[in-house]
Amino acid sequence: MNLNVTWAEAWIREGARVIAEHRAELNTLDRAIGDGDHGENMDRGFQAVVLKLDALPAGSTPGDVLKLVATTLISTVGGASGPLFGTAFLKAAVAVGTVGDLDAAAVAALIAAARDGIVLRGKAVVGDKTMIDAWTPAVDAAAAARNADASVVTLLQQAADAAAAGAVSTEPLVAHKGRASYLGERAIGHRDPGAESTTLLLRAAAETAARA
Amino acid sequence: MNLNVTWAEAWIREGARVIAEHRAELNTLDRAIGDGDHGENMDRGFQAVVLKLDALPAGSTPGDVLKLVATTLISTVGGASGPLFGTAFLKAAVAVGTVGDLDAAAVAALIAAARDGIVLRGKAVVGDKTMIDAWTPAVDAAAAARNADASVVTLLQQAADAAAAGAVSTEPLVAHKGRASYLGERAIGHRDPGAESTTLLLRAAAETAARA
Amino acid sequence: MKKLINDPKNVVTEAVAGFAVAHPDLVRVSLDPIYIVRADAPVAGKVGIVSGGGSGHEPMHGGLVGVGMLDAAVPGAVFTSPTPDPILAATQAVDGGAGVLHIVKNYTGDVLNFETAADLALAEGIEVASVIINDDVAVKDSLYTAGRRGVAGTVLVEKIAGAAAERGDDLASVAAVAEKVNASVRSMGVALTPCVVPHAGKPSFTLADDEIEIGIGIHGEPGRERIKMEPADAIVDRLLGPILEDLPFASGDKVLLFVNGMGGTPQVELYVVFRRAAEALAEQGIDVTRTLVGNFTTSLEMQGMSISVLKLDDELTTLWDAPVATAALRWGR
Amino acid sequence: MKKLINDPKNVVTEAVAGFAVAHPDLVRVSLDPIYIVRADAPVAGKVGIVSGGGSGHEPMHGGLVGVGMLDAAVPGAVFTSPTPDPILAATQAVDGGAGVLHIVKNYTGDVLNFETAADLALAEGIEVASVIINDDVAVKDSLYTAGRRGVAGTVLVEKIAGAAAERGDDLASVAAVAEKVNASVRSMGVALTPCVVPHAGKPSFTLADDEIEIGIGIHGEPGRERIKMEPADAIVDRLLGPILEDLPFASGDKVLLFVNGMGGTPQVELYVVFRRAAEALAEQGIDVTRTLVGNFTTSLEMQGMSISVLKLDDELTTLWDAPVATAALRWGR
Ligand SMILES: Nc1ncnc2c1ncn2[C@@H]1O[C@H](COP(=O)(O)OP(=O)(O)O)[C@@H](O)[C@H]1O
Ligand SMILES: Nc1ncnc2c1ncn2[C@@H]1O[C@H](COP(=O)(O)OP(=O)(O)O)[C@@H](O)[C@H]1O
Ligand SMILES: [Mg+2]
Ligand SMILES: [Mg+2]
Ligand SMILES: [Mg+2]
Ligand SMILES: [Mg+2]
Repeated sequence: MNLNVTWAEAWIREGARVIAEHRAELNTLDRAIGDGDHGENMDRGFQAVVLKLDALPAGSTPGDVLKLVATTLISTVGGASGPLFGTAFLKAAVAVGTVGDLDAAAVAALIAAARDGIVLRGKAVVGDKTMIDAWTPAVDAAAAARNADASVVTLLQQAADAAAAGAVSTEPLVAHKGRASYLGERAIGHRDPGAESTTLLLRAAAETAARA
Repeated sequence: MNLNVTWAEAWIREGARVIAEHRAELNTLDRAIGDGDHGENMDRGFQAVVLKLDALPAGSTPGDVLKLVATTLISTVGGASGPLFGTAFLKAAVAVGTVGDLDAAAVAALIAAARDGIVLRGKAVVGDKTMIDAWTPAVDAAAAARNADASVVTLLQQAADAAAAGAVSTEPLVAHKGRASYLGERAIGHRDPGAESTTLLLRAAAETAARA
Repeated sequence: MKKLINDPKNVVTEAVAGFAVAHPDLVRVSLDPIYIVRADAPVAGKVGIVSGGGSGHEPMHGGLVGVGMLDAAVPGAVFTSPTPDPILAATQAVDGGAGVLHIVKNYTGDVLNFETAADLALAEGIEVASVIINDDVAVKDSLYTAGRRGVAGTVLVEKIAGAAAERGDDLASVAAVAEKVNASVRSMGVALTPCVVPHAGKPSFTLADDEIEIGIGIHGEPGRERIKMEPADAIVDRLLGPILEDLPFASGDKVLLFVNGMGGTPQVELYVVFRRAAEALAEQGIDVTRTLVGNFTTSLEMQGMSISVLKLDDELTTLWDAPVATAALRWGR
Repeated sequence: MKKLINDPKNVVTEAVAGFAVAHPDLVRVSLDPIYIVRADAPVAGKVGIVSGGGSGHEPMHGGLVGVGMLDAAVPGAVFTSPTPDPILAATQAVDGGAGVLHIVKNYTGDVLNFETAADLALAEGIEVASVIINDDVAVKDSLYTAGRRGVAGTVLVEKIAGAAAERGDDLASVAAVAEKVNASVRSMGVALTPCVVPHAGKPSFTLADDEIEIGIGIHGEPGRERIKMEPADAIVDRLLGPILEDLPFASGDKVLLFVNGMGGTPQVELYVVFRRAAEALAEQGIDVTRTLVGNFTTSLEMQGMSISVLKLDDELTTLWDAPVATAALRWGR
């Protein structure tokens, strides 16, 4: 089974729903080691995305959906996460190109391109206590699933699981990027909000793929 | 028995002590229907008075003590109570003149002059929920005691008792003067701080007279 | 209570000392007796203008001393009117031979202490006129109160009277224009939180998490009415009602609209308030031709604001626009 | 949480709309995309200066738009950097043909969004230079952090760069003087209380009644160290230590001393702080030749303050003294 534009749209709508559902929780995570607005920022962006999706032209490709997500996040989120997630979706859109059906290889490439976009802008490495700590394990898990000829659904599930573990792995860390880096040792014990929202989005991708 | 400068000095020192002791209480009364500084104001003034008393020249009269209290209160208290108590002591000083020994008539005149000084400046009448509600009953009680040929000690005790009752009588009133007047009905149920400090001062006069 | 202070007894003195080092181009200060005068005081031939009152309302009045506004400010202890001595000393320090105007907010303590100081100044041969400011419509002016309080409208009186003095008006004229501003301005305030007087160490009143106090004074006195929290626009309308009725203001009037912060309210909120206030005036055909927004007449860290509306004519507008150079209000030089 | 707002989602828009009616002589605003520009923008032949960042720091930056300072300010949501679109629109609105300088506080979000906007502006043929402000010595600048934050020193950069642009310096020179100010200023802050972001409705952190947070940021981020409350003088000395060491400042230096309120601290306290800070510098032989005191870079209603010290030379002093006419900072016109 491949994933088409219907999935892409479903993914993003489901992502918007779970971000809204976890808005307060993301704010709380960000309040502990940042400025308390991560849920607010992401929710503002994804609500705007949903409105735009309602007007998605017929015949759009998964890449069109990703591009729309990218430009909307860039122009509505602000903060650090806006340009970072925006660039992620922009690079992901470029990676999938204009194909209508995404196979496991394409989805693995999508996730890798997204991660690379974030690194390009934010220069974080694994262990810096950022969203990269969720994205990079997800990229690796997707690559492994792809090599093991897993289905696209399995691939996404394993990526989401890896992201979730990656988000948890940020808890004992001192931060080296973003606002949490100002806190030094006091950041220890708190989960990175961007890693958590990354997990929510990848989980939404997997669940909508399973239903596709 | 008459009251001399030793009593006058003892009275004011005892007055300063009880004002200091009740500072927080007077602030609390004033916080309810004013701006919370009455204890602070009175204490600042009387502490300054005590310092000045330490340098009182030999041969001073009760009138000199009262004048010193007046000028010190005027120049250190501020607020409404500074000019009001200051004028009270100034007029009291004028009333007792330069005599060295105050008999009951002189003490009754002292209290009446003090009250008249306050009215001159503040234009309050009984029932306005001000210090006048303590002073005027004290003046009346002193006059009655004087007419009954009471001793100066008894006269002061009755004046102090009347002031205390007068202070209590302010509780159910709406205020027509001072900050409490801004509160309308909301002032009901609270005792006027200036009436309370008046009572403290007259009680100190009576107690030091009893010990003189 | 946490405050950036040392000994509470020294707050005012230390703040005034700090003010002197911060603004040597604008003011000089005396610490004993305590007052602030403009750097070039006394200005020969100019009417001197002195105001003052309890501290805790900064920048009023010290931050309003300078060319085109006050010649001197006399700060009392926090929320306590100053005694006559420093008022007299300040009056002497700014007397340039043309007399001195006392601008006094209508509180028993302020009125009595300035009265005594004026008597003493007169006795020393200084001509003194006094104007009592009572712009607060939250307090009913009747035989049964100490009369309306003076609140943020005082700042407008001081600016306009200061400009009149600066252009060389004589004492009677400066006093008359001050009276005119007082007669043409109405104010009312609201508190969201109380303030904490340093020596008291606890709030002057308490408000529940969903309560606000309408018609608040500037000394942490309770207001006239306690209501449930409302959206900003509703609160603005609630304050503007009594203000506009009182003068009354009418369609076609030109006004200065002044939104004053009580100290602890973020500026974004003051502008949210200003937006609605200007809109509400426009709805009534009242023309906002001059504006002022900011923390001018504060109550320490109190959250809240007051709205003042001043009816303008050409004279008042010209005087408002005249140059002023103080720590808190400055333009034209 | 009680705030003078309507719908939390509309706070910034309503405040900017209010700002426009309050200061029509100084600024014009656009509400969609949202930005504030000086009334006469674009000024032909003059370098345009754009700053911005999350809202909640007012008067920075909107209150600093005007002749001699910023050409435009771009407010994001509260404590959230603006997106590239309004930054681009503001950049276009102030481009007078001599290029535009972006003054950006060093936060990942601000840097990334301004970066994108600069790329877009460049693509439209507007020359853009960027200066990143990082004056906060509370954060160690190392490979292991996002680097120092930009805090109140930003105001000084904006004033001085604004004066350079106003006198006609070209883009490279204006950028260079901005860099020079950034390189010469050091800041550090303290919070006594947290602030409440409108949409959050609860404090960004909690502090016990006897605790203060040293090295606080301006977004309600916790600081580096939590200590017991101390007298103001001790707190001042605690902040000045790292500031003076860092540049380092030395005996004989001429400096501008800036005591900035975080929003909710009464002015008396800021001057108590200023007094000690000036005294402490004098003790080290450092000469305070220019001063600034007030709420400029705030964190909503947070109580606390920051101290900034800027090393001056003749050029910086002249540019500091040059006329400026904004809502929050004004002299000389
Ligand atoms: N340099 C970076 N690289 C990758 N991710 C980053 C970087 N800086 C911050 N982040 C992510 O951004 C998240 C914070 O986003 P958000 O709260 O929306 O923005 P802001 O920090 O501007 O308030 C962090 O939790 C972290 O995951
Ligand atoms: N017009 C007046 N006549 C008599 N007493 C007055 C008058 N106004 C105020 N007072 C008295 O002054 C007291 C308040 O004094 P204080 O708190 O020291 O001054 P302030 O009101 O200026 O803060 C009141 O409790 C009242 O007794
Ligand atoms: Mg954040
Ligand atoms: Mg009082
Ligand atoms: Mg008082
Ligand atoms: Mg943010």
